[in-house]
Amino acid sequence: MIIAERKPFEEIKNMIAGYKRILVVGCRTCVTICWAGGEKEVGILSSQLRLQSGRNGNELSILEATVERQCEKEMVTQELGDKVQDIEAILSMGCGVGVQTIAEIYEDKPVFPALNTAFVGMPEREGLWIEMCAACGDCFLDRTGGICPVVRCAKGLLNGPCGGTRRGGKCEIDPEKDCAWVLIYRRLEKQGRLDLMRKYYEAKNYRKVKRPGKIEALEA
Amino acid sequence: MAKPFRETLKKKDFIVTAEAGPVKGSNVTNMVEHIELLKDKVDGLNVTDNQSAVMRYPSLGTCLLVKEHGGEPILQITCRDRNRLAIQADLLFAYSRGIDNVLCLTGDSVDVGDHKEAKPVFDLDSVQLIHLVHSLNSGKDMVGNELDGGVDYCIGASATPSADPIEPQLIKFDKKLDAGVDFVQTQAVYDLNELKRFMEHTRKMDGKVKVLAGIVLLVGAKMAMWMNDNVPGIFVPQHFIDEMAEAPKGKGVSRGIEIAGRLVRQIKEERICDGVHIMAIGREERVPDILEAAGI
Amino acid sequence: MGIFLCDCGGSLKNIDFPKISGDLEKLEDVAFIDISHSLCLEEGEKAITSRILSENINRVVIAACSAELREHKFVRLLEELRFNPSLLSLANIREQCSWTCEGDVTEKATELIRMAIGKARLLQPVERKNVPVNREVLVLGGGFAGMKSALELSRLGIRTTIVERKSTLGGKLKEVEGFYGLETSLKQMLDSMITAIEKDNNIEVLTSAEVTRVRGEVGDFDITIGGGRREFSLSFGAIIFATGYRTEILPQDFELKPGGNIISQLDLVEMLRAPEKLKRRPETIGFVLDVCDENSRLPTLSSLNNVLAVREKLGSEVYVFCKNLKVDSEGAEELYREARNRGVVFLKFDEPPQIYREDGRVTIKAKDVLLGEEVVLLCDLLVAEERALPPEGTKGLSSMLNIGTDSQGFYQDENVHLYPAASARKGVLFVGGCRGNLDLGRALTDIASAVMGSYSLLALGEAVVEVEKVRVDPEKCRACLTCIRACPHGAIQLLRVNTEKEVAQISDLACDGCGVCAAVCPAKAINFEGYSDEQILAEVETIGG
Amino acid sequence: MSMGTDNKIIAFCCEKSAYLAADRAGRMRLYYPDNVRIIRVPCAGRVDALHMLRAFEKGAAGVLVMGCQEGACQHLTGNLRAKERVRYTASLLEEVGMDGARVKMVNLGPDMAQKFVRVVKDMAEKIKER
Repeated sequence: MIIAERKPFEEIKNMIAGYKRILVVGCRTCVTICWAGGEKEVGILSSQLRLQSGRNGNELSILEATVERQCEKEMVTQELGDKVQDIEAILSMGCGVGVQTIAEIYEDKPVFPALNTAFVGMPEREGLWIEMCAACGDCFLDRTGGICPVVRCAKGLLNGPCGGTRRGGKCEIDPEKDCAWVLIYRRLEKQGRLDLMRKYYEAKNYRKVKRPGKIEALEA
Repeated sequence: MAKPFRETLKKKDFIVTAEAGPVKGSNVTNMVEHIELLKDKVDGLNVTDNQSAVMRYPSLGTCLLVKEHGGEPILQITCRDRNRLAIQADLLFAYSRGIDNVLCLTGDSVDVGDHKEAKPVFDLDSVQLIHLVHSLNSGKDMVGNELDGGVDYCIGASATPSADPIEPQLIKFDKKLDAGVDFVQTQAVYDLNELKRFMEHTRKMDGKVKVLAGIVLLVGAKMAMWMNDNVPGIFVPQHFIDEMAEAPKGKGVSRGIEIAGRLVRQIKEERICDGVHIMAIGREERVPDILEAAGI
Repeated sequence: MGIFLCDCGGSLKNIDFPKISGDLEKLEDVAFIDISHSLCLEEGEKAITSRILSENINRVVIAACSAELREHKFVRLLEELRFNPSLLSLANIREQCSWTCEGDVTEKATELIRMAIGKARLLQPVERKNVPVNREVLVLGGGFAGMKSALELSRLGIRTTIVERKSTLGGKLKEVEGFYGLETSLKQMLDSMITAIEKDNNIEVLTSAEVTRVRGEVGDFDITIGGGRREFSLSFGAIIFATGYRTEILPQDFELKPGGNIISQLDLVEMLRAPEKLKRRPETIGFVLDVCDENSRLPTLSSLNNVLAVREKLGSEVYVFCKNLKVDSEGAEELYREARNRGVVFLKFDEPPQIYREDGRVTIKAKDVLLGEEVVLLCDLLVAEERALPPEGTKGLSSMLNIGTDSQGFYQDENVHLYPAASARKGVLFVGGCRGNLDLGRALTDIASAVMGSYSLLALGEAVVEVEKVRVDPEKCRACLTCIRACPHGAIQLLRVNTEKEVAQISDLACDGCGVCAAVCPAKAINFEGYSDEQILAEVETIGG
Repeated sequence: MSMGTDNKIIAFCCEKSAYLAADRAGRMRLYYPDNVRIIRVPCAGRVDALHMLRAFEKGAAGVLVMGCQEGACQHLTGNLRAKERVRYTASLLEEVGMDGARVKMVNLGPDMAQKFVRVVKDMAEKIKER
């Protein structure tokens, strides 16, 4: 699931400086689940903006809306349709996809991102999300017992580990972080499939990851 | 003119290499001094490639200097700063200027260096780099195109005998040996039992490869502890830290040289491996004292 | 909307009631404003009754004194008048307004009433309904606590099923020798309870069986029980944990291995059962307590009992080394005095004693705090201290039911509202050892309160519930599990409601009405009628004028 | 902030502790400033950052979230969550350039009338200075 985090208020404030009537748009899907851009967060940011507007004189008028999924054109137009006329700027609390979808539909209006889209990940516990997949377009998990070296190894090595691992199997860059390849070693050893780790793997084919990616269904 | 490193590997039974750290700038005078000092005392002079991800005068440039001053350079290449195109181009250029020894490294991550915001490359890793050099040696580039004028590199790899857990390291090291390696220069070694276990493993896998044990000169107790936390792949045991701490004020370096000399002497006498690779980071001028302390 | 103001017999001098009623009458959705002198008395109630019956109003605001005193009276009155009490909004213009300022507070009183009005406008009716509940209770654990609970419940006509891991009932009863001062020996008590259970068709016993899965909420727990051969599911209204405790002899604390002449309380009990079989009668026996775990009551009671049993049956010299003997549980004080009279010597130490074996005998060396000098005792037998630990299955069960355990792994977090036997989840109760209560006396109080707790919950076979007072809107819910993880009472499950996708579902019976879920929900999908966001914000916004 | 209000304080009071303490304060005729408005909530854990921020939007100068004492919450973690949320709201206020100390978490037992009054007076004092 896409995990995002709200930008610091200072950054948001500077973005919308000079605009009076602003529409804050939340999204009910991924960013709700990771507490970044759901209806509640829209309320909180809007409150902050209203508090902010009173303080240095320029009266802001803030409108709030939340789209079912900001990455679907139909859903955006259905939700925002009538709310946009006399709006000067749109502040999207969706992920990067949401911001650009809205920007494409309402090309005459400046659209600003209120979030930093961070990674594809999962909750480790309530309120803490960790990255698990880099969407690298060429999944390698079958050869590592289900632990992704592209994301969880600081250098993304396919023939790991590097020479810099710390005592206790920790990563070179952070004594708290487990070295992905030590984890892979332990799991494959438990499953008796260490041959997978002994195999030499060619350099990665980065063609498969050409940005921006595009996938077309055959039957479409 | 120093003998080619490949011959030395075959002929000599105890090989000594040292490390020359390039300057952070373009004033090469100090480097030239170190080269002059060491070129006849060691069988090969490694030149680090932005060591610990700290930007410095390029390894390739320093190797040319070593060559010009009659030393035998060993080019170090990391996969952090260049992608596969740049690395192949550098290797062609270096060979054309007479540099035919290369140490293939993965390289430290940018997080430990002084440009932490840089985009790390890591297009290849050290094992893939060794395969790449082999394809160049066979007259083809990485994707199989014929080369107008090939290369013939003597290939080196590194290893970390004091890693814990050690098994994953050995699996990776075996992949390097399978790819074909002429010499090995290990990370800093302080516990000779670990080195012995490592050598046992290596001898089983590949009889002919020459292994040089890495010796990092200790300068002070604080520096040793700092290295344990910040320098990847180095682990100084507590007893050496205590020994350094006991050294009287100002005598830290000489105590460090004594320890290094003891290690080298023991390795040589017990024939644990085929030589040593002395890394006196920032104190290249003291390398001769270490050799002398080791009776070489 | 009907508004009733009460001037508490005219005593609230610093509130100008006519002015307030003058201001508020202008609001078009206000049908009438009555000023009464005593809404809490007969006369007041009659006024409210006549108004409500005559006017067709759909909201009531009462500005009077503290809800703590009057709310339930007003609610009962409205119920009698067939007026849904959830449409009542209160303002406290006495304790929270008139009595806390000298000066005139008419303006503050008006604003407090305006806040109550703002909230009243948004109140929605909440129906009360009877929900069927399963009257059966599951008792986990067949020790003393489990059997006693089942018997007591059966006396009240509640059917129970005992699930016991081992092949026989009894648990700790089989291990402890006797309780001095208790006429019947434990053996007899155990047998009488087992026969009573066998005869009682209200109690079903499943031995060498275990709970493998728990779903559902209080009133309808769907429990899957596995026992080797086959698994089956049963439904229960409540669950009583009586899984007892496990003891562990503390060799590592003594650097000596038990065995030979260092034994546990258990071994001593075996020995005392058949004193004649002993090869050599031990002359002196040493007990050591409080070495590592001072506050566990287990050692005191079992040791005192065993000490007296030893004196009676073996007559050997007994020395007890302890740090500070806890005699706070029932009957412990008498046992201690009895032991003293019987010639048992108690020695108080500060640092733990050194203990080492010497040619078949055990030497205990300790500095006695009272005598002030070192005492060296050579004894034939040392009875080592035992530490009570939660039984093995505790971790699995507590994660299955997502209820917490305390720092030592026993059930029930220390919380004043939950004592003595309740858990954070309604319908889940703990008794005896599994809760850290190791002696029979305390276990009996747990059992009594757990039995009454489950009886009052399930006896009628139905429970009154406020239907969807806290409701999840399936359209908005993203099933992000935040509320499920946050609910302190485990009252929310992920279920496939009538819609096709799984959404959070709050059980009206299990919900304890705290509203934490409504606050944490990132999609604002949970509506808590009576304290919904809109209603709270309506009160907040009144201050803006 | 609409200036019509003379710096009001909103007190979200848990009905099982703080709300009862407020009543008791009244019964003991303990006087405290009259710019406090008490809002009854089932548990301090019910109060959301949104409610607190809206209070400031509507001109409140201070917000108090008053819950049971730690370990005595009938809903176990209600008051602990409230504490976290107050800390979060304070950071939100700081981001906007307002003083985070304007929102405060208070733990009370149902009989702590004196503490209730003391806390209210402290907050009233604090908001007068700014």
